[in-house]
Amino acid sequence: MIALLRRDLVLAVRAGGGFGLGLAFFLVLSVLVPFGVGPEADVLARIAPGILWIGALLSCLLSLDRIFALDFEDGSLDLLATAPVPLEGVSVVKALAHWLTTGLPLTLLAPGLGVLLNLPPAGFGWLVISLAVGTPALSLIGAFGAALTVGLKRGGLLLSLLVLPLYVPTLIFGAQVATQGAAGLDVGTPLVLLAGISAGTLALMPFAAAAALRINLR
Amino acid sequence: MIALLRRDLVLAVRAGGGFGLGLAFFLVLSVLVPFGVGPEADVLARIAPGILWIGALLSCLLSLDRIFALDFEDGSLDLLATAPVPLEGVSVVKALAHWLTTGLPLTLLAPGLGVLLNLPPAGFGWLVISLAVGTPALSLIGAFGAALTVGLKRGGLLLSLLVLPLYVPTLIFGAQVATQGAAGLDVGTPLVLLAGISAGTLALMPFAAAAALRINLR
Amino acid sequence: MMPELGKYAAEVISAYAVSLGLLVGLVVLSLRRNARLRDALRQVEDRQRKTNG
Amino acid sequence: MSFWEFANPKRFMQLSSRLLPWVAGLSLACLVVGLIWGFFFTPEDYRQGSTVKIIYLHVPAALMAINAWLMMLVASLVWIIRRHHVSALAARAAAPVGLTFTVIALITGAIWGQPMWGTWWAWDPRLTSFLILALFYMGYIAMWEAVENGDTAADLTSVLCLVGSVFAILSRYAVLFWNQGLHQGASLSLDKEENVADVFYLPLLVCIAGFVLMFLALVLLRTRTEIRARRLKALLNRERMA
Amino acid sequence: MLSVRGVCVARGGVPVLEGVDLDLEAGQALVLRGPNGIGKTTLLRTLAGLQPPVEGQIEMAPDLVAYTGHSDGVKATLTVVENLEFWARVFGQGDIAPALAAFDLEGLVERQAQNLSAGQRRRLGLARLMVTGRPIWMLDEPTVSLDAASVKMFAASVQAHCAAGGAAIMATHIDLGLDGLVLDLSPYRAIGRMSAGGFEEAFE
Amino acid sequence: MLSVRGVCVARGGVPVLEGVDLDLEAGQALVLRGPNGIGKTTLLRTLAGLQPPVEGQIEMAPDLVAYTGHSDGVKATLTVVENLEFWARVFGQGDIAPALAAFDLEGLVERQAQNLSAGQRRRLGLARLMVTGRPIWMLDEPTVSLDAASVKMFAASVQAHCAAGGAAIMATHIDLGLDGLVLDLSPYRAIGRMSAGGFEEAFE
Ligand code: HEM
Ligand SMILES: Nc1ncnc2c1ncn2[C@@H]1O[C@H](COP(=O)(O)OP(=O)(O)OP(=O)(O)O)[C@@H](O)[C@H]1O
Ligand SMILES: Nc1ncnc2c1ncn2[C@@H]1O[C@H](COP(=O)(O)OP(=O)(O)OP(=O)(O)O)[C@@H](O)[C@H]1O
Ligand SMILES: [Mg+2]
Ligand SMILES: [Mg+2]
Repeated sequence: MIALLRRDLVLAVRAGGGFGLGLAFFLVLSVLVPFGVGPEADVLARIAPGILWIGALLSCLLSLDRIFALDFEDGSLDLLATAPVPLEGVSVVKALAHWLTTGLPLTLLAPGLGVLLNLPPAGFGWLVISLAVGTPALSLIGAFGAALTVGLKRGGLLLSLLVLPLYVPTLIFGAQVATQGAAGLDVGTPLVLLAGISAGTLALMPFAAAAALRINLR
Repeated sequence: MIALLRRDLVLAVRAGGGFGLGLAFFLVLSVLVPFGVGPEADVLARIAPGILWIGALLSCLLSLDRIFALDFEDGSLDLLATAPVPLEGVSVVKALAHWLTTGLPLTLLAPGLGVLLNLPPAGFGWLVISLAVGTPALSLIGAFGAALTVGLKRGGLLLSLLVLPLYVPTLIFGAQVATQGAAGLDVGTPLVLLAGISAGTLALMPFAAAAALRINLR
Repeated sequence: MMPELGKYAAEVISAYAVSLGLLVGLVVLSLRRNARLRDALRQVEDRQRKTNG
Repeated sequence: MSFWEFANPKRFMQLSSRLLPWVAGLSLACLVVGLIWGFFFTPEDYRQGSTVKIIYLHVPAALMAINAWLMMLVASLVWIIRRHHVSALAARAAAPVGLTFTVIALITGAIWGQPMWGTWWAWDPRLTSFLILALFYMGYIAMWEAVENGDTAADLTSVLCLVGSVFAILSRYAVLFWNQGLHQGASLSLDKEENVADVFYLPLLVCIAGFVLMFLALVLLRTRTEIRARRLKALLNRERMA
Repeated sequence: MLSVRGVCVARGGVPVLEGVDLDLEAGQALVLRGPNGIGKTTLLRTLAGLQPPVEGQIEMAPDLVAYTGHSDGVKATLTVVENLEFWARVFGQGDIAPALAAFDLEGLVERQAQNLSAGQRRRLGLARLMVTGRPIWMLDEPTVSLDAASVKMFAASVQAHCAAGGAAIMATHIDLGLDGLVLDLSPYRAIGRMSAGGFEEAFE
Repeated sequence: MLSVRGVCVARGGVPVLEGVDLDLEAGQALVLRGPNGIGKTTLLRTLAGLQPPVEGQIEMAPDLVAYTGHSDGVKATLTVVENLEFWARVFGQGDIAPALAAFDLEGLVERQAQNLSAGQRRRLGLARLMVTGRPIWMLDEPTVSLDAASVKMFAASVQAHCAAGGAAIMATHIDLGLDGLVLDLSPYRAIGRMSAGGFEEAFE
């Protein structure tokens, strides 16, 4: 299990593009927003938390298809399925690897981009907290979506369409925490709900993902 | 040359994911923005043109690596280089095919998404015009970036990194046309400048792209 | 010794610290890589001179 | 002696090894004198307080950030037209130096901006252009790293540098058009009226000289490294073939 | 048609073959031989004009070559006919029927290339040569994946091409039963030379 | 080790071979023959467990097979050593040195796979077999692009594998010089059957 995690992390760092692409994308999005929206600091400050959350979500979305697809193509997934590890565990580990290579760096990068987007000083802490709490849910839900679509033609397109609606609650609460925090308001309720979503997905999604994998490997 | 265009269009429609993914992505982005930023109509109306332009640009960016990479991998690019068509022409045609499958549908789809984002009525016309005039430049610049990075490891990541700064002027003028149009202001200057960029890239980029291809095929 | 920097002391000193840090870092990295390659190249040249007579 | 003698790697190695200690020593001297002068022995500005001392890092770094790109552009052109390897390698050697200067200008500017404008970052045209310049540098360096074959990398990065320069200028105008800024204009002009006071001016000139010389020294050193790296790779290849 | 004098070719900046001389007349088929990694692919790519030689002369009128490499440029999602017609149109040729017939592809015309077996796919790649209308074929391991019958088919089409005034130069490890010329590349292995440009040698 | 009875295999929903019987014992090497498109690839994929047979029995203990197809699963951006070590680790094996030695890859260890010649790359794909530690090798046209010396190298490693109690089953068009068994697939061509599931036949 730890070996699998290690291997996935090494592959993510080594294999071209996959790892950095999400981060680069996040950066690109944040740098571009002012060019599109205009340079007014107050408008930027108003939308900064939401934009950063959307950027984080999209970066996750774009790297989802790598969770299982590459292993499926080269047959490693068959071997893993017959190996003495439960597929539920494989799903958790794969989601964890995805989070470590996407969600975590995004969370760490976010404050820097917050500066560029004139995020109010009060917002930095809550932005990081909301991303740290919320991105695991993105990875777990994404792993389920990836398991559903593994081995399909047009998998990438289908995956986005399937996962998008599932992401909406996480996005709403996460952006709410960040936005209200930046505005100096109370964030208790959305933060609790966000944490609830993360905990809930952690409890349920691995089973759903494993079931989807079993069907797709048949 | 027309045969090449026809083939690329057929491939784009037939080959899984590639064609629709950009559009789906554009849609996703626009739908998510209200969830992230919050539902206030005036904020949304203010940022709508900019967000739509950024969405269009990102959709282009994501589909760029298909312009040459697939043909390089299966050897078609070698064959095209020895065929009686100049590589400059190949670059133009490829950029055109990319535009027809990405920029044009985006332009047509944009008004619908404008409704979702509370774009002021005055803005629709200018949004479509700015996208119609500006997206060809995105495809042409993108073709150059794709030619530079064809056959490289980490090509995808590098491609975004290279192309992003090149996109800045187009984005600025395009978003300006859309924003000022939506606000009922005069858009003459930025529109002329945007058209100038498109014309300039059309005149120059194919040569740069062909030069990069020749180097990469060596 | 230290000049009176007033209320902006933190800014000025951090600006100097960051900049000098970056510059020194660049210089050290450049020197280290130069030395490493110089030695590696000398080694290979000696080896090839020996085998080629 | 013709300038093109530098294009011969052997001559370049000889000349640069003689030149390097002088350039490096001189640059160190200028930097030490200029920075100590600026930091310890200049008064506070009546408006900006002690933050004016940041100018001794900010302005030279900003100047050299742009000039480094110009030098890379010239070197790329020389490579494309005359195919002198040393020129391509000098461009490669200059890029990380230029990027460091850009980052220094950005960071000192951001630190300066907090007390002066009340914000770390504003989408001022000059600041924005520098951000874009930093992205160009990053892309250029990444391109060199990504391509394994030296000559191919030199060709590709040269094309990138040419096209990038055109777009960098275009971006500069686009950004100016897009937003009027907070940043002050050039104050090193010859017009005495606009210039900063002499007390700040003289140490600043020394610092600028120091940065120019430091850039030269670093480029010489790093070009030597790159030449050796090429030769080392070729030698190892030959060893493997034999 | 093709005359090569003292050519040195490099891959990845490393010279692999030097001093190669060869001539090709109309009607001739020349087979290049040599162990894996000697530089057959590199030489063919250079002759086809895809990369410049490090030194030496390659004399040939322009636009004579049809090149086929290790990967055959077949699009997986296009049908056999669509693939061939595309190349026919790029090269300004009209009729693809003779090519389909020569490589026994008539039963597969509506099949997408991704649903071909490896050998069928290779036959499609070879049929492409016939729709280029080019006189010099340059072929890199054309018979990969082909069974004995298909190899004969291929040899026959090369012979027909040469008989019609064309020429072919190919790299292959197996015996085609062609009565063509053979050039062994082993003697041309580049060893003395350090790098393609000579830049690295100009030291002390 | 492997026993196949009355197997029917399909590709793209179309049955291509039916009634195939074969047995493989430890120490045996079995060569599958047949013209292009007969269904060798499809059969091997079925035996390797990559797709289910339409009907018939395949008896084999689990986790015995190492499969190599037309595309050799080599990652272009990893070096030779990295490619091999990755697979060794996936299969829980330690030492890759014997595999490097058996396929003469020692001089290329630091080379990225994309900078190998076609034959060198194929040798790397074959070396992968030796680091799986699996007893049954299933090989689809393993000798593509290999020169004569490399083919001998490959044959020797198959023989060594069989002598050590392994087994191999391979599809190839050329003669390897192995004293193994040969199975011609031509008699098993599926003609009577309409579709894989039998659903479409259950009409009128
Ligand atoms: C990240 C932020 C900043 C960037 C990227 C930046 C960039 C530049 C550049 C490119 C120059 C070169 C001027 C020339 O063309 O000669 C410059 C000069 C200068 N900057 Fe900044 N700057 C930044 C922030 C600031 C701030 C906050 C201040 C102070 C309030 C400041 C004060 C100056 C001054 C006084 C000069 C000298 C002007 C001259 O002599 O030309 N800068 N800066
Ligand atoms: N970047 C590189 N650096 C050094 N050597 C390289 C590089 N890329 C390729 N080579 C070597 O160049 C040689 C020529 O390769 P080429 O593909 O031309 O061989 P080939 O004769 O076609 O072999 P095959 O029969 O296996 O296809 C090979 O030995 C290869 O390993
Ligand atoms: N979707 C499909 N519909 C109908 N027939 C198909 C489809 N996909 C493949 N086939 C056919 O299935 C047959 C078996 O292909 P397979 O790849 O197994 O052949 P093979 O024996 O490996 O040939 P080769 O020696 O050329 O590799 C081929 O004749 C092929 O054309
Ligand atoms: Mg070859
Ligand atoms: Mg097959």
